[in-house]
This record gives sequence, C-alpha cells and structure tokens, in this order.
Amino acid sequence: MKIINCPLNGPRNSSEFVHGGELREMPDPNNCTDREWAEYVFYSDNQIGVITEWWLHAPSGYWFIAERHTGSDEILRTYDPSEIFTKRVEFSAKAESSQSEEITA
Amino acid sequence: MPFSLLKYGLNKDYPFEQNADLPAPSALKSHYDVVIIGGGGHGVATAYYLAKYHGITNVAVLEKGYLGGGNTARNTAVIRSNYLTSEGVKFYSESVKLFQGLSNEFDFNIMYSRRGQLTLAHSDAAVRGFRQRTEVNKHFGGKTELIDPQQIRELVPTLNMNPADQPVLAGLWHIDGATARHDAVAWGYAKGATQRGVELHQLTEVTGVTVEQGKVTGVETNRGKVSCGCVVQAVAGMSSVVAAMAGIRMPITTYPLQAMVTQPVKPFLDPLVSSPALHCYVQQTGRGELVFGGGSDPYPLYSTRSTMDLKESLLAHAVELFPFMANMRLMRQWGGLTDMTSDYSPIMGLSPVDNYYLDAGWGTWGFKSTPICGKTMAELVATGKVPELIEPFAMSRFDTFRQVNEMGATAASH
Amino acid sequence: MSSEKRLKAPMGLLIDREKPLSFSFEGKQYRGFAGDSIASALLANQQWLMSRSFKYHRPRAPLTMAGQDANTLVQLGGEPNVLADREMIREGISAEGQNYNGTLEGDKDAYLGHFGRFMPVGFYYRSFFKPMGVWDKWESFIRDKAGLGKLDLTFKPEYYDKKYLFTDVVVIGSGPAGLSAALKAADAGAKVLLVEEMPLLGGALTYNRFDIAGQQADSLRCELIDKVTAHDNIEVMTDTVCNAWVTDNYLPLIRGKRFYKLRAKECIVASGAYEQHVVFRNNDLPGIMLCSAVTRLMKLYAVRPGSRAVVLTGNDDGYLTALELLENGVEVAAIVDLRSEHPWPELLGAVKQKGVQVIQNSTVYEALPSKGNKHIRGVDIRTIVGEGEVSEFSTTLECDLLCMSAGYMPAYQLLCQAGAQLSYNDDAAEFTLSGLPQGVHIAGSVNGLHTLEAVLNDGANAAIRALRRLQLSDESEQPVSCLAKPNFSWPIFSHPKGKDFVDYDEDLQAKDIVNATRLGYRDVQLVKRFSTVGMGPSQGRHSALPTARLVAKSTERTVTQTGVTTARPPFAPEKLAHVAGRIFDPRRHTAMHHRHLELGAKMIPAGNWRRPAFYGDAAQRDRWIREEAEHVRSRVGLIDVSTLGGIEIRGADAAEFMNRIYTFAFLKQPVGKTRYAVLTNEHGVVIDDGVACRISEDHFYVTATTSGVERVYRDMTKWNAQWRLDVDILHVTSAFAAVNLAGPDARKVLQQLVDDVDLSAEAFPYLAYREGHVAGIPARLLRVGFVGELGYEIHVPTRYGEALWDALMDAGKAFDIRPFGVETQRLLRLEKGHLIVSQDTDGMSHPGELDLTWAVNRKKPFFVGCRSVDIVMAQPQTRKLVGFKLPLNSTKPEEGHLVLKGDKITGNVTSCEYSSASQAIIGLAFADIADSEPGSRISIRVEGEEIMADVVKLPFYDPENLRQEM
Amino acid sequence: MTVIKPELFDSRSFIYRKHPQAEFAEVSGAAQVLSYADQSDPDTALIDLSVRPRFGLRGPKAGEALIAAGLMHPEQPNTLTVSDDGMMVLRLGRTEYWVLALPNAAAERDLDALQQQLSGSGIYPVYCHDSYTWLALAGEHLADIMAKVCAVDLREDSFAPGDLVMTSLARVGGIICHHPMAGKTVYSIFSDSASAAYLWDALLDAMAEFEGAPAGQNFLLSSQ
Ligand SMILES: Cc1cc2nc3c(=O)[nH]c(=O)nc-3n(C[C@H](O)[C@H](O)[C@H](O)COP(=O)(O)OP(=O)(O)OC[C@H]3O[C@@H](n4cnc5c(N)ncnc54)[C@H](O)[C@@H]3O)c2cc1C
Ligand SMILES: NC(=O)c1ccc[n+]([C@@H]2O[C@H](COP(=O)([O-])OP(=O)(O)OC[C@H]3O[C@@H](n4cnc5c(N)ncnc54)[C@H](O)[C@@H]3O)[C@@H](O)[C@H]2O)c1
Ligand SMILES: Cc1cc2nc3c(=O)[nH]c(=O)nc-3n(C[C@H](O)[C@H](O)[C@H](O)COP(=O)(O)O)c2cc1C
Ligand SMILES: [Zn+2]
Repeated sequence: MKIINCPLNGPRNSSEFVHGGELREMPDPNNCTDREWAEYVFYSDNQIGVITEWWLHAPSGYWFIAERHTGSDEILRTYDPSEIFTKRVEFSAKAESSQSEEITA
Repeated sequence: MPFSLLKYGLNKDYPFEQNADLPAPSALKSHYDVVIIGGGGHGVATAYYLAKYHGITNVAVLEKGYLGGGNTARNTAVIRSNYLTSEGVKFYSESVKLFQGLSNEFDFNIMYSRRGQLTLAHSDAAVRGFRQRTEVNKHFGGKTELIDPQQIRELVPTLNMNPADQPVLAGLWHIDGATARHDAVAWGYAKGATQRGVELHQLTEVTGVTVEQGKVTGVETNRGKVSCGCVVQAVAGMSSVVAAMAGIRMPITTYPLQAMVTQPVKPFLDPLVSSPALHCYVQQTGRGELVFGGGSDPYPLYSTRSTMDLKESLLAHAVELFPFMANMRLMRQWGGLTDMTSDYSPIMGLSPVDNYYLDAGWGTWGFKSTPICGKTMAELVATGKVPELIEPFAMSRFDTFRQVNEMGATAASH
Repeated sequence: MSSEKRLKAPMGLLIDREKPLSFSFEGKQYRGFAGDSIASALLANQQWLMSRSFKYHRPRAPLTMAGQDANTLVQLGGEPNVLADREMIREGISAEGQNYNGTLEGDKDAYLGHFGRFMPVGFYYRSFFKPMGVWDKWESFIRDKAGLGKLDLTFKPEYYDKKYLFTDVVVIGSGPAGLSAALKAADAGAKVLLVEEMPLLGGALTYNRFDIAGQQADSLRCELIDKVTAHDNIEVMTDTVCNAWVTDNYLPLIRGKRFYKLRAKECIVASGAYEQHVVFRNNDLPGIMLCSAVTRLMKLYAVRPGSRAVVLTGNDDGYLTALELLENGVEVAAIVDLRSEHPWPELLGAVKQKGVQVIQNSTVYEALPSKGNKHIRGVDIRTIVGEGEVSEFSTTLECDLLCMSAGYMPAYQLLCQAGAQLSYNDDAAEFTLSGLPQGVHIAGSVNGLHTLEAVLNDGANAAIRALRRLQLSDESEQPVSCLAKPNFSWPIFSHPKGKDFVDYDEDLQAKDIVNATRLGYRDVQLVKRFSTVGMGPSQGRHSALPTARLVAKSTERTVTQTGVTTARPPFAPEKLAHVAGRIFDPRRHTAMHHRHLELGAKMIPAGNWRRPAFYGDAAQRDRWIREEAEHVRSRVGLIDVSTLGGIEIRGADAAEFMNRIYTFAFLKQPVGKTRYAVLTNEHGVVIDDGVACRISEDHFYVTATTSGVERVYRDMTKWNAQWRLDVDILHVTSAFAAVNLAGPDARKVLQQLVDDVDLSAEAFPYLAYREGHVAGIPARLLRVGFVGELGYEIHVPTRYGEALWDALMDAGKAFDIRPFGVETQRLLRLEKGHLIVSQDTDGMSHPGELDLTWAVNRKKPFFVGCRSVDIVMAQPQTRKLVGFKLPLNSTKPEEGHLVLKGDKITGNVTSCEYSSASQAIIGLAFADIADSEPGSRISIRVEGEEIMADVVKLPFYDPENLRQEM
Repeated sequence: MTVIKPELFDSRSFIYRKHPQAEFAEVSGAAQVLSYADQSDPDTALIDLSVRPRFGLRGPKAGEALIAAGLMHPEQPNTLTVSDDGMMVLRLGRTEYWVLALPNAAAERDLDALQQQLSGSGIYPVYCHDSYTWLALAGEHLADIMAKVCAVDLREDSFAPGDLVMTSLARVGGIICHHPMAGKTVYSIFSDSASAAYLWDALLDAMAEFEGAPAGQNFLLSSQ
C-alpha cells in the first residue's frame, strides 16, 4: 500500500486518507456562463501527468494538498493548503443584488 | 461429440491458416473512411456492424496493444439489464438480446451463459431501490423479481443470510443475468469484421488527431499518419487522453477497478451473486474458478497495478457472504482503467468536433453493452443520425444538467 | 512399504525419524515422519499418483517437490487444492486425489486423454453451439467436468488474524544470496528480516549439490546459518512466504494462520530460480521430475526416488544430480545431455568413473508409460539434429525415474510486481530482470547468476545498495561475473502424437501454443487467453519460458519481443482465510443501547450504528409501529436520536460560514432559535438536511443525517481550507446523546425534571433553543416538530445519556410514556409530510422538485451549489415530489413502485405507510409535474395492478401545525 | 459504606458493563475501576479510564492560554507532556490541546475550574470527555499487540515516550499516546466513544496471545 506523507502527521498508509478531488478554480458563480459553470462542475482534464489535489487525513481531520503523478502514482510533494489559499475568499454579490431578506419558516 | 470436433480431430493439418480467426498483420493504408481508435470489444463491434449492416468496410481499427487487451480482457463479464432508468433499461435490454445470438452469428462460441444474477439488499433503502428496479425492468419486458429471504435461501443455499451482521432483507433476482467468455466477444467481432474487409491493426497507437476547421481529417500513429473521413473513439480508460488529442475535454475521471480469481474447484454456484453493501460480487466460471469483483479504487489513477487493501476488504466480505470460501485459494488479481462519469451512464454520440464520435464513459459496466453500443455507433457513423436509443447519452447532457442517473444501479454490481 | 526404506542421515534434513506419524490417502493408511510433506511420505511408500490433470485426467505425480506445480494438488478433508509437496503430514489426517470420476487409480474420465486430438486448442470456441440453443445443454455437461477439488460447503472458518511488521531491510529468500545479503546488511547495523518460504534456511544449499565431493553445500549452509541465527540484527521467519510486492515495499507475509503486512525501508529479493522442464512426449508421467525435485526428495526427506534413473539435462547440474543419485543407491542408466559441447571435464570424469553412460547432443523424445500411464518405464532417446528436431534412430532405455533440467527461469514474480521488466538474453538463452524501482534490490540466481561465488557476492552487493540508501554505508559494490550457462536454448521436442506438455496445469502441448498463433492469436497475451497457458494454479512458473520461445519462433520475432505475460499477485495461491484475516467491522452504540435491548427493541443497522426500529418482535412489526405512533399522537413517546450527526461551527465568521454552506439564509438567524438547514452539492442536488441552532452570535450547533454527517463535516472543513473564514468546525456526533420526547404530554414529563428553563409555550416556543439541566444533567433543548407533536429534543453529554433516558422513562411513567423506534418515526414524519433525504430524494433531486424552494435563499451571494440550482430551476421542471392518499382498503403501494402516465414512467413511490391518524394510506412519490397539484390523480402500479391515488396537499396530519406548536 | 457501582452516578463509562466484577472508586462523579477482583496483575493490562477528568480546547489562542495558565505545553504538534502532579497535556495537530488527569493526578486539581479559566475568544472547547473513550494499554508487548490492530510503527524506536499519533485502529479513528507510568510502558488510547465496546473487545482479542487481561487504574500506580 502506498505511503502518503501527511504534512501534519508524517508518512502513513494511504488507507488513512480520503481523496478530495483535483483542485479546481471555481468561476465566479454569479457572473460566468452556464457552460463555464458546467465545465467546472462536471468536466475534468483527467490527463496523465502531475495533478494538484486534495487529501484528507481522516483520523486527524486535516486537509492538505498533494502533487501527484496520475501515471506513476508518485507523490512529488504535499503541503498545507495555506500555501495556496493565502487569504479569505469573498463572493461577489449577485447582479440584481437586493441584499437578502430573511425568510421565516 | 459435436461434429465440429470430429472435423478437427481427423484432420492432420488443423488449424488451416486461411481459416485463422484473425488475419496476419498488414501495412497501414494512407486513408480509411472510418478510423476506430481502440481495439476493445466496443471498437471491433462498431467495425463489425459498419461492415455487416452498412457495407462500410474501408475501416481500420487501431489498437495500441493487443486485441481486446484493455478492459475487455479484464472485466468480470457480468451481463444484465436490471438498471434503474428507463433510458438505461431500454438500452441494456437490447444488448442482452443481441448477446444471445452472437455465437451463431459469429460461428464462434462466446459461451454465453444465462445464470441469473442475485443482488442482495441489506437495508430498507436497498429494498426500495430494488423494488424500483424490478418495476422498471418489468415495464420494459425484462425478467426481474424482488425475492424474499426464503426464496434466496432456496436459490443459493450456501449463502450466509447475516453477513457481517447485515441481514439479507431481500434480493433482486434478475433472471436474464448472464456471463460470457469476455475475450471471445472481442475475438468474435474481430473475426467477423476482418472477414468482411475491416483492417485490425494491433500494436498501433494513436498519438495525435488532426482537426481542421472543426472537423477531424486524420490521425497520427506510431506507424505514421492516416487520413480518414471520420473517427470513432472507443478507448475506455484512456477516453480523456485521446479526446484531448482532438481538443475535447470530457466529463470523465479515470479510476482503476480490480478483480480477482481463485483456483478452480468443482462447480457449486450457478447464479451470479452480488452484495453492493459489502462491495463484493462473485461468480463461478465455466472452468470452476471464482471470479470476484468489488468497488473501484478510491482515487483516480492510470495504473493497472493490484493493491492489497482492496483485496483484503473484498475477500473479507466474500468470506462473510460464503464462510466456507475461506478454504479457497486466490490465484490472481488484476486491474483495469475505468472511465467514470458522474451519473454512471455512458457517453455516446456526437462530440464538439465534426465527424468525431465518442464512445466512452463505460466505467465499470460497459462489457455488457458491447453489442448494442457497436450497433448503434455504427448506425450513427453510417447515417450521421443519432439513434434514438443512445440520444439520452449524449455528452451535451452535462451542459444542460440532464444526467441519466444510474448511480444506485451500478455500484459494485457492474 | 514402510519407512526403513528411507536413506540414512544426513539425508532427510526435514524429517524427524523419532516421530513417526500415520495418515491416509485415498482411504489407505500410510506412515511417515514428522517433517514429511504429504508427497514425500507418499513417495516414500511408492505412492506416486496424486491427482488427475485438469483437462485430460492424466495421472500426475510431483514435478518440483517445492509447491511450484499443480500436479500435487490434493483434497485435504473439506479443503481443496492443497499442495501435497508443501503441506506437512499431521497425525491422522486424510487426503485424497482430485479431479477424477470414480477412483483416482481407475478414473473413468481418463478416456478424455484419448480424445485429445478432438480437443485442439480453443476447441470450445469452435463447437457446441450449433444449432442455436444446443450450447445450453452442452454447457452443463462441460461445467460438470470443470474444476479441480471439491469445497466443503459446510466448512466454518477458523480464527486467522493479521499483524503489521516493520524493518529496515527485508531479504526474501534464504539461499546463499539471501544469507549473504542479510549478513552484510546486518553487519552494517541495519535491522534485517529474513523471510524464507521453506521450513529450513539455505535455499539451494539445503538440497543442491554444488561440487563433485558433495561437501560444499552443507558446510557453507552451516557456516552461514550459524552466523545468521546468532546475529542480533537479524530476525528470521521461516515457513513464511512473501506473497506479493506492493507499492512502497509493502509486503504480505503468510505464516501459519497469520497474514503479516510488512513495511520495509529496503527490500532485497533473493528468490532464486525455477528449474525448467524439457518438453517431449509424455513428459508428465509419474516418475518424471526436475533434478532439483529429486535432490530435494533425497536430501530433505531421505526418500530414494527410484531404482534406475535417466538424467536429461542441458547443464552441468544434471551431472551433479547423477552423482547424488549414485551416492544414494540409485542406478543411473544414462545422462542424456542436450548439449553437444562437453561439460566441466572433472565432472564428466567423475560420472564416467562411476560407470555412467553419457549421451550428448541427444534428448528424450518420448517417455514410455507403464499401463494406464501410471509411471514411466523407459525412455526413447534420439540425437538432436536441429532446433527441436531429432533423428529417426532411437535408443530405448528402461528406467523408473527421469530427472530433467533444461535450465532456469528467474523467480521473477515479486520483482515484476515491483515494476521490473524481463528481457531475453539470446546468448544465455535466459530471461533477465532490469528496471527495478528505488528501494528494491535483486540478488543471486534470480539475477541470472549461477555459481556459488557469484551468488554470494551478488547478495553482498544488493546489501550494499540498500545500505547506501539507508546511509549506513558508503562502500561500493564488488564486480561479479559468472560464466556458467545452465540454459539450453531449445529444450522443446514436439511430437506428432502430442502429449508433449508445455503447461502441466492446463494440459497444453507444444502444438497448442503454435496453433494458437496460427489461428491469429499471435501476441503472447492472446496466446495465453486463447489457450489458457499460464492461467492455472502455478501461473506459468514452468510454461512461461517455453511458451515465449514457441511463440517467438512461430511468429518470427525475438523472445524479448514476445515477452511473457504479466506477473500478478499473489506469488503463490493464498487462502481467502488469510487475506480476509480477522475481520474488523466497527459497531457504534449509543449511550442508551442497552436500555433498548432490555426493552426488547428490534435493532436495525444504520451505517455502523444499530438503532431500534420499534420495540417488540419483528413478526408483529405493523402492530408495534401503529401502537407506538398512536401513543406519540395521544400521549408521549421517547426516541433515541443520538445517532443524528452533530457539528459545531464557532468563531466570528460562524454565521457567514453557515450562510455559504447551507441553502437558507443564516446571517440574521436569532440567537436561541433553530432553523431548518438544507445542503446541496455542487451539482445542485439536495444531499443532506438538519437543524441549525444558534447558541450565540458566533456559535451554531447543526445536526445532520446519521449517514450523511461524515461527508458534511468533510465538505465543510474542505471548503474552509479554501475560504479561510474565521471559524472552527468540530464534529460532535459522539459527544452528545440525544432523545426526542414527543407527544401532547411531553411538556408535563419534562417539567418534572427541569427547573432552570421556563418550559411554557410563551417562554420556550416552537423552534426555540434553550440550555439548562434535565434531572441535573446539563442539556441542550430544542423545540422541534419532526413528528408533528409537541416535542423536545434533548441533547446531553454522552456519558450522561443512559441516566437521561432513565430519568425520562421514570418521569414519564405517570403519563404512560412509551419508547418508539425509527420506523415509527418514519411514519410520524410522513404524516407531517417531512421528507427524508435519500429516501425521498435521489441523486438528481434539486430543491425545486422537492418543494424546498422556501428553504433556499437565492439572493445571497453564494452557497454551495447555488449556480447549479439556478441553472436547473431555470429549466422547465419535469417531476415533483407529491403527497398522495389512498383509502385504507386499497392495495398498498410499496416504496419503489412506479408512477406511470400512460406508457411512460414518470416517477416512483418514495414513502408509503398506513396512517391511523389520517385513516388512509399515505405516501410521497415523484410524479409528472403536470400531475403535481393537489386534486390531480396519479397512477401507481402495484404488482401489475394500476391504482389511482389522489395527490393531496401536505402535510397529511394537522395542517395548521397546531399540535407541534402547543 | 455503600459499594460503589457505575449506575449510582449519572455520568458513566461507555463500557461500564464490561467490568461486572471490578472494584470501583468515585472519580469526579463517576465510578472508576480500581482493580479487578481476585486477580493478580497481568503482564499486560487494558484499563478503562473513560470517566477520568479531561477537557479539550482548540483555536488560534488555545496554546497561549495554556501557557498563561502555567500548564506544561507540548512544543511540537502531535506530542504530549506529563507534569509531576499527573496532568497530561496532549497537543493534537497545531492548535488543539487536551488536558487530562492521570490516575496519579494530585487529587485536588480541579479541571472544571481550569477549563473555565481557559476560555475566551479564539479558544473553543472540545468535548473529548464525551466524544472519546479513554483506554490505557499498559505493561509488556504493547507494540506487538498494537501491531495487530494498527498500521503505525509503535515500537519504542519510532514511538518514544511523549509521542502521540492520530491514526486508525481496528478500523476506527483514534489517538495513541505513549506516556510511561510507574516504570511501565503505557499507551493511552482515545477513540470514538460510540465504538468503545467494539474497541475494548478488539484489543482484548489482540492481547489474548500475550495473556493480557483487563485491569483497573491501580495497575498504573503500582510499580512492579
Ligand atoms: C475489473 C473490471 C471489471 C469489470 N466488470 C464488468 C462487468 O462485469 N460487466 C460489464 O458490463 N462491464 C464490466 N467492466 C467494464 C468493461 O470492462 C468496460 O466498460 C468495457 O470492456 C469497455 O470496452 P471498450 O471496448 O470500450 O474498452 P477496452 O476494452 O478497454 O478497449 C479500449 C482499447 O483502446 C486501446 N487504446 C487506448 N488508447 C489508445 C490509443 N491512443 N491508440 C490506440 N488504441 C488505444 C486500449 O489499448 C484498449 O484495448 C469491468 C471493468 C473492469 C476493469
Ligand atoms: N533453484 C534451483 O532449482 C537451483 C538448482 C540448482 C542450483 N541452484 C543454484 O543455487 C544457487 C541459488 O542461490 P540463490 O540464493 O539465488 O537461490 P536459492 O534458490 O538458493 O534461494 C532462494 C530461496 O528463496 C525462497 N523464496 C523464493 N521466493 C520466496 C518468497 N516469495 N517468499 C519466501 N521465500 C521465497 C526459496 O524458498 C528459496 O529458498 C545458485 O548458485 C544456483 O545456480 C539453484
Ligand atoms: C472473467 C475472468 C476470468 C479469469 N480467469 C483467470 C484464470 O483462470 N487464471 C488466470 O491466470 N487468470 C485469469 N484471469 C485474469 C487474466 O489472467 C488477466 O490477469 C487479466 O485479463 C488482466 O490482464 P493482465 O494481468 O495481463 O494485466 C481472468 C480474468 C477474467 C476477466
Ligand atoms: Zn461502445
């Protein structure tokens, strides 16, 4: 079984980890086209080569990022997501933007 | 003894080379009307039906390895039509029908074997899903019943009815469930296609696709360039990679799927038995081995290596289902590359590139569709019109969020 | 015959002559010694026949004496396919042959062998199917003949388990190469694990003869083993097979009833080589064995393999075998040497001196059988005149033993699994391995080395490579060279009458392989699949090399181009019991679990949890559910909802985070209030729901479904790894035990136990959240309405869960409180029209189809799946989840039954129950959008019958919601 | 004098039914197994410490707060410290800490008060007393026993006193901590409280070949 080197917990058997999918850049949901959104949601490059992806170390609940070759399964690097996600993400308001009124239920 | 055997036995010169199933290698021509990328079951079936029904024989099937060496060689050969959606059931039922006549059509025994498939429900949710599948199947004329534990016991007396403390509550008994010699299906189609003039080129890898003004005009291979009128891509696990050569991005992720086989023992298990909840299914082949399959690998990869964790969990559950199997010996484990879509339905039909046709997204379940897929894809190529049966499976369904969701009917049953 | 016949010590390394044992084979009693394999004990008693072959039912006897062939597969009680040459005898065991019809000796299916010519390669594909339909009849006949041993279908598994192991260096194989590697690595300070399949260390040193005098093997073996066993850094595991190589040096080791999983930093494979057979007619007769099998028999088991032998060899090892035979009292009628060049002169001299006739440039063309093919009685010897061709002129020699050696094939499996490639060296006529991944090293005869000196040095070199990677040494490797060429390049002599076996497991003859290529199956992979060569229990250990040679020749390619088929795990067939091991199936119990059992609950699985479905025997399910439901509606009931998922969101951005994750708006949710929370995935599909309590400005407590919480929690933490909001997300499912106390008397029951929360409707209204103590236990109180009655969800720290249950049951006595289960709860919520995600939704359901648009705020800037929801909602809707009603006396639809419109399937029933509260059958179903308005009718097909149901407005019960808001 | 039994208290171990023959003492409002009746100490013991006091905190300010409160603070993620008065502090990952009272803890250290003190913005409580069971495996062969349920190398060389791993054992998530007591090797194991009974049985099964047995907390106090 493969060993994955968790940036927090060190090398562990891959069975301790959950794959979280490839890192994908989300188009602006309020301003992209339907087609762009469908591309984001359903389509994927799925090529043979190095991809950047999410992994979760399940026992510690820790998400991190790995660069892995999808042909050889070799993991070239793992690191904390803060290397990529450096600041708070904001979403732009919707075009018609009448700020949300509470609905009661 | 069948007469055909006498014929071989009495003839000194058997086999007769001119009677070979597959012709010897030949040179690549510079042009074909149709190039089919991928010499798996789907590729050769498409070629066969093009030649047989549409008289199109200037066709080359290009296979980078050996004939049927992709998933066609690796699948556990479960043939069934007990799907969930109307679109799915209609489509797969046609395939099951075609399968039944293939041996005689090919003059080549594919050993189609109708054993029935029993899928086990261990939760109310599964019972609900099975009832729905039973009803949808019956609606389209299929032979499927929801059966109770007593009937299950009669059908498979050796089954543990409380495996892993997950009691068997009901079974989906699919009388049409069957299996066949998977390799023979590819060989039979290849034989029929090449006899009609189709060229099969093994060890011929497509390395590029030429697209001019939005239209495909040829392919590059490790043996040189070939021009063509149209291309059918049927490369299973490699779908995204080959499509990218034509500039097409697909809603597909490639995952390994593994299977394994034991040493042969005397036959004791007729039906195909599957427990989606325990991620395990099993059948006994005509040679007496048990073939096991289970869930897909947990992350995308282009490698057919075998892993131990899958084997451990799958066989642990196998022994739960059939405790006496603890005494069997595993002989071999292998893997294939499956092209998974998010709705567990295939992608067939047109692509964004003109004259470039897609046959992909077969994931873990596409062996059973080989005949009907070949037939409908051939019709599409020959007529330029998308046959009704495959219309719902167009890739463009993802752009409009109109998936054909077969998730519940596919997991760990193939 | 009895055991005095055994050879004298030191022959018989494995047996203990002081411990005689008896056992039976085919019902007959035999005696052997402790340490004997079934096969050695049988051979000691002249019982050669052990099984019948797969296809032709030919009599078969041991070929390798090392568990490398399928000839010795026997039935041991209920266990099929046991290797008789590996399985040790134990007192009283009884074994049987396999794959025969009648008796092993008089197999009625042996006639199949005569029909061999009617069963050419791939004959199944060419027959049995004409006319159409006839295959169905043939199939069952053919199926009856399939398989080898018989499974005992009543067998109960025994206790097997697993263990992890760790080491710096693992050495696989304890021949001279492995021993030398282990010592070298250990001396440098590495922790070494030495793994050997056999019961004894030493590999070829335990059975092979390396010198004329026959001294070298034993002295070297003793010397090396003494050092190894005395070494502090070496741990030895004998009787242990390394059964695969898996990524990152993860190696399954099987010993006894345990499956070890070893993680090694460095892996040295010194697995040796498989001696190869010669292909000629009748090369499968009992009495024909590999040279190494014969020396194993003598040295390990002290069994004299025959009285008059012929040695057929392509190398010098055959001569050494002849010396060994002579020394042990076996006459050697001749050495038939395939080669025309002379062997090592001293060796030739030594055998000649003993009067052995040496016939060079010749082969055995056919082995002559005794009656019924039961044993070899002689050989037909011919001069070799070309590749695979022999002269007309034949010499016949009588013999009862034929030893053969055509050369060696590296034991390549583990290394190929690690990624090594095999290529054929034409000069040496052998396959060699190259291209190993980092951390894997090769040593000894598996590396194409054949002299002892070279093998020992190669072992040390492998250790040096490993040590360098471990930074324990910077020594460099010593050059090794080996001039021995044990492989004869074409040891295949096809016979027009066949039975010249390439693959013993599958009864495949030379012409079968060639004919496969002539039929167009030219690739070695296609040859394998068409002929089944290499697909039997021994997985091509002996067939791969001749097959590659035959295919190369008949398709005019090189052997390297032809290659061999993929080496797949396992290395040797492994019992499912081993791989399955001790099965870990975690179970989760709530704090009140034992109370449910005491109350007679029918427990059902909910993921890893077990929950009460209802309280009472399963036979009266409907009655218990009805009674429990009526009780909740009229009095008060208590249900354990501890399995409900729990997540806490805390921090300055808690509300912002909730707002992004759930479809509803949460920024302005008041503190002390609960709110329904729905989750869509990025496809816009509803995947979970729950209740969100705002405990304080920056503190939310949300529930999720039992099966969904894990995923919800993962999604949340993953999103926030990107968003970087100032929140803390804590999974608290196991931290809280929870119950729902529901029914008109709920407040009265609770009142007795709470004095720090005002429970009055005004002070603690519907959908409010409070904290206080229940029976002195700190509690979170939620006023919820899932079952549609006045109700309190009470969440307490898990350690108090049982006490809480007891306190409520006690306080409820006066009100006739009754526990109810999940199935009852399902009915109650159905009466209220609440959907259950995953039961009433499927993988496509978006909020619009579920009438959940009220719980979706489409104005906020973002929630997961928002854009997808927009896209699907903008399209014309096709179906909708509706409530339907049928009279009580109607046929009751079951969940999963179809909703039809004409011929078209438009939906399905998702929930359906008898409701005494509504005095009707009620349910939820997907229906065509056109039929989704109350007042429409939908057609449901129930067991073939079409039933028209009324679509009604939800909920079915208490439409004004007066009861839950009491 | 009343005999102390788990059901006398509202707060109970998740697996108190596993100790029908044990002798208990009250520990912060619950019954703690002191010893198993009529039993001499086994070589290896499995001890249920579930009711022992503990609390957790996490968040960006959690570490500072611990230091301010004068507790020994593990410098590295995934390590632990034990103070002379029997307080153990685990550091799980970067910003989560658990404070636990070992069986030899100075009796009067009031964890509730400490927990109150350790709150504020940027500090979030973790309910480890309820979401996790606390078992201690103590004595001999610990690495061998654990190797039957856990894939991490827990031999002394790679798992030193003061080390802590978050991993999975017998297929449930768990935390394993190495902290010697009274001259014995002790692995404290924290795992899902709902799976406590399952894990208890799985560990006993793994211990069987080494003649391990259940014991009470006295096992951790008596040096051999
Ligand atoms: C372990 C396993 C079990 C399965 N079990 C079942 C089952 O029980 N029932 C079922 O119905 N289905 C099953 N499947 C799925 C089924 O095997 C596949 O969906 C089906 O075989 C696909 O057929 P195909 O002809 O499209 O693909 P393949 O048979 O994979 O053929 C594609 C071919 O394309 C070739 N190719 C790829 N790239 C190139 C290139 N650039 N140039 C030229 N050639 C190329 C490949 O070499 C390959 O031969 C299983 C799959 C696996 C892996
Ligand atoms: N192999 C033969 O039949 C044979 C015959 C004659 C001479 N020789 C000579 O003997 C010497 C061989 O030395 P060597 O050390 O390379 O090989 P070896 O054959 O002496 O030792 C290999 C050892 O590896 C063990 N092994 C193989 N795979 C294993 C696995 N997966 N798990 C556990 N154990 C495994 C085998 O049981 C064997 O004991 C050479 O000089 C060779 O020429 C070998
Ligand atoms: C239905 C089925 C049955 C099989 N039975 C056997 C078998 O009896 N013996 C065997 O060695 N391999 C068997 N295999 C596995 C193949 O040998 C091979 O591993 C598989 O086709 C994948 O090819 P590869 O291992 O060359 O990658 C079987 C495969 C399938 C799909
Ligand atoms: Zn297809």
